[in-house]
Amino acid sequence: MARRVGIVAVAQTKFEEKPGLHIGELLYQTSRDVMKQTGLEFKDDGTGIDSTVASGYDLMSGPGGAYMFLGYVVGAWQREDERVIEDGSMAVYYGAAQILAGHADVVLVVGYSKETQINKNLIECLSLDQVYQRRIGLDFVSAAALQAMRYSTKNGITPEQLAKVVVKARKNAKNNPYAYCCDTITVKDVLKSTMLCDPIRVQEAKPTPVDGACALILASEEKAKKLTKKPVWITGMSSCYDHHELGYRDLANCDSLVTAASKSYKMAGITKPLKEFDVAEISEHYSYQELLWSEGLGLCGKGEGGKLIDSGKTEMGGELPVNPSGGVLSGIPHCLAGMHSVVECALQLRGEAGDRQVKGAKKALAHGVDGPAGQLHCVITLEN
Amino acid sequence: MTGERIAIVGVGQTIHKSKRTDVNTAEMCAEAVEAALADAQLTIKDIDCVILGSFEPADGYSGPDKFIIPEIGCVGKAGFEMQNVGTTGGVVCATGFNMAAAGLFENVLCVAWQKMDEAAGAFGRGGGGANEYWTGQFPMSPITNFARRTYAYMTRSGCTEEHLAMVRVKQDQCAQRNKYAQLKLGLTVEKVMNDFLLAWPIRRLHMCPTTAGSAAIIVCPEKRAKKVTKKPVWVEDWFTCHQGGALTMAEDPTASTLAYACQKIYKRCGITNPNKQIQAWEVYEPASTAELRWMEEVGICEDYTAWKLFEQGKVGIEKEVPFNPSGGVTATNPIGCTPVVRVVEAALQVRGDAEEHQIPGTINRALATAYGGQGENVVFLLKKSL
Amino acid sequence: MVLKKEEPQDPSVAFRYPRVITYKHSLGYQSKFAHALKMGRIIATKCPVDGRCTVPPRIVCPMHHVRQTEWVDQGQRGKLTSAFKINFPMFDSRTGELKTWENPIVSLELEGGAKMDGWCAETDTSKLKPGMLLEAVWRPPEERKGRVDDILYWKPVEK
Amino acid sequence: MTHHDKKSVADIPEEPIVVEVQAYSNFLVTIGNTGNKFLTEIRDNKALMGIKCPSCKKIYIPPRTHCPTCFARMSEWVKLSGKGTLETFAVVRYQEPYMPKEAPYAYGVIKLDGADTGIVHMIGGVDLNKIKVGMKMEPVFKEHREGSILDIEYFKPA
Repeated sequence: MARRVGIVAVAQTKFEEKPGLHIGELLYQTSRDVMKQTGLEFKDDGTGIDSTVASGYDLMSGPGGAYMFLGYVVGAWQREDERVIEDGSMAVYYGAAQILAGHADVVLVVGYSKETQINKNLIECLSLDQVYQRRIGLDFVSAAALQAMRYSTKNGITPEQLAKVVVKARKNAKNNPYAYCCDTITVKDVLKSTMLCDPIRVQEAKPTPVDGACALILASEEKAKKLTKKPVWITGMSSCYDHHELGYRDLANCDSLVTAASKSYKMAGITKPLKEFDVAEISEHYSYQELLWSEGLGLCGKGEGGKLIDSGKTEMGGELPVNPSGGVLSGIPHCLAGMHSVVECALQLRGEAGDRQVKGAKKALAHGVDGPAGQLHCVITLEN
Repeated sequence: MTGERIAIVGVGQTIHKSKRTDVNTAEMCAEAVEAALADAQLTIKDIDCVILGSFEPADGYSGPDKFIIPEIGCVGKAGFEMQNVGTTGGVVCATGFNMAAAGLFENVLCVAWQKMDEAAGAFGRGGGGANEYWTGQFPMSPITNFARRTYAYMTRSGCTEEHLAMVRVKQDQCAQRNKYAQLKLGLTVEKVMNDFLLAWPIRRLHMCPTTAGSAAIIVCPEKRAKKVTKKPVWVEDWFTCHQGGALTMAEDPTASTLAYACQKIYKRCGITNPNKQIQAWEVYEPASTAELRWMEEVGICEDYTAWKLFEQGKVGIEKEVPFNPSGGVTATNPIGCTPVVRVVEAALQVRGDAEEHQIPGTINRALATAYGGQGENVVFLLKKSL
Repeated sequence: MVLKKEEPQDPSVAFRYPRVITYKHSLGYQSKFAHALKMGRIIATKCPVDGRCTVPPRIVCPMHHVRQTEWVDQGQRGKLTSAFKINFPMFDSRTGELKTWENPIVSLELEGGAKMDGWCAETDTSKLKPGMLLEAVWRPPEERKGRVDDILYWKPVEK
Repeated sequence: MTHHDKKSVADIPEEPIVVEVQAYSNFLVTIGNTGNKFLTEIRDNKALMGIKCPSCKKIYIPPRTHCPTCFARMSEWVKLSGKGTLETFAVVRYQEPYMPKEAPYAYGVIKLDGADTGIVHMIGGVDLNKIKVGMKMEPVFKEHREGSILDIEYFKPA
């Protein structure tokens, strides 16, 4: 990228069921947090925050236009206030693009989700085309199960390898005070848990419902240097769409992730991702996804996701720790996962990740995904 | 601006109709994309980023971009979906402009749509835009909103029902010359004044219709734009002005954020005399009566005097104030797509390609807006030359 | 708008997709407002900067972006600012049915200063003049649900 | 304005409330000419039709008007046997209101002979534990068909 965009502040709530909190309170808490860190407020003379980008599905919060009635909560009254209807990583992507475009110097990115309010599966099902896939009752869980089956049968991925992903996630989550699920669990426990949708077991799917919010402040290079001593730079970013119809794709591949990754690696000058990155946060809503997305992200060869988890390279202390935060499998709400990845990577690169810190992390990889069986991926590379 | 200068190199829209049973939503979008590509003389292979959006409550989807992407040939391309209720189309354009100006892409495609024939009568409790728990319990709809605004406007300005009818007749006269417009009714002041009264002073003809339609634009950074077309329409500036409030905070019940947004953007672009410096206006008026207040807010005339311009017959395509030459939103309203239609029409005026409804003379600068909620606005300024 | 219910002739050209989404809204800080409605009272949040009161309550003041923690009683009466009748069927938020409304919609400025809308008991709009006082008519306590429509109507105050 | 005694608000409870609200809607889903042809063929002739891209020659099912990669308009219909191979499957063991039948039941992606894509549908006529990737499959049509993808009851092992 010709110019750089810096992350100058990040915040997140504890991820848990919060039936006593209004969405506005979630948003206010996190946005206030990042504004306090930087001392910034919304201003219209170019000395404060110029714009805000939010993420989240409308139908998650109300029958329509929910965020429209919440923009003022973060302070964006009569200001640039736009919303990406995708995973949170896309909001970071767009916020950074606003700065590169020179349209804004400082952008507040917020994401919120209250899964306790709705049936997540129903809202996800409403993303599917009405005539074919939704009519037969498919949703994101069954779509993921179809992909898991195809991926594991084609590449000989064993149930034990998939269970290891869950074990690793929960183990890492113990070090993360914000995580929802951090119980000690063994491969055996995972394999014994109830079947949700063959081949995905309950423990292999993201826990739900979980509530929470994330916020970041992005700034142009010049301003970022003034605002913080520890800016985290976005060095590459891209998103990519795949086919909608599951039958149009080979579900054992994730072509759109390969494209998104290669584009952002090219921007960032990354050629050997496994070696060059020090930490990665991958949105794995189901256990198989960490392995498949790792392949797509070029952390291992095609079909070698199983070997990757067996090798221990992605454990804490390994060559490239994947999801030190515990990832989505430890409970990150819908539409927030990608933004959470960026927040966690930023904390790692600032050396502020507490017990889950990867020592000396310099380059990080954040990933977000949306759509049935990973139709839309977003890859963001970061550096300190 | 430190980013790239950008231009619209291609525009396309469907012929707007109240019903489209021959196509589904995605296929309807494909028509607009085909038109925009043909206009820019590009192929889908040239497009490297796509931004989509619609008014989701009227779409039956949560994230309709997913199923539309393959139909418009954008598998393997970067992009995402935007949504901001009524101003969605405006935000889609703003996002496309940002993505192109960021220097990340060569050709950015912005697509918005609405297939209102699928949604008519679809809303039950909770309503279309009434979302927050409380607002759903207040008796509110766009009709009641504009009834209240217009009532307040009339008491403050001295304008009569006849003037409101004149506005609607002017819009219809413009729409009759626009081959893409939906409603072409051959209205007279008398006809409008005798129309079914929804909520005084709003009659059925005053409100925007429900439309099935789609529109698309293609945006390129400067270098690329000059290569693609001989008639680039330069995007001078844009501003999204959302206020996130169901019940407006303004003291003046007729006001929206348009005046504030325009002041801000005029200052940035050195516009001191909008009447002289802007030659074409495409302003989103959800009810014909709103056009009066919006004309004042964009700076065409003093507050509460716009109706006099209609009385004096000064508003029209060939007249002193060429306001909404396309016929505006009361003629065509595919909600989430409507702001994109405004930008498309403004770009056509700048290029001189608006055919039947082209404003005579050179259009150096055009203003397009999006409106949503209870006073949210997005304002765009387009230019003929850099 | 008058809504026509047209069913498709051929089901393969189009079909109806009925959708019901159940929301469990956490009212959070707004719960106090709901409790007040159940008690037959209207309360509003107040901006510490300019003292403006808002109904329904807001967590922060949009204009000044400060947390609003103070609640102010709004009384039972309000000054009419506008009134109009709707002559088209609108959804009844209480039942989800399309319904024609006899009662006009009124906008009010409450005694406590907050603005709000409601239905008016007086059906003749010519008798409704800006500035006149209206009083809230509540549902019986046992029927109240902590919703704005616990206020059945606003009726003109007899002088 | 009359005199208004500002009553104390201290006696109003604050404990958080969760309210349940239902949002109803009833959308009219338009299928369009292409989808209509596909569905009426299923209804009237129990035939599965693919559509061929004039540019990349790929045959898509379910059909669409534009090729997802070339964006070429497609109009050449190709009649398929309906037989295919099971590429992957999943057994649903949870129940949601939008599901067409009671769980457990299975979904599968069936790669249809003569087409370049697969179709997602339900799997039936076989013990859920005996479904295997790579099985040959064929559609089972409903007796009473009304022009919907559900006119195919399920795909069963051939």
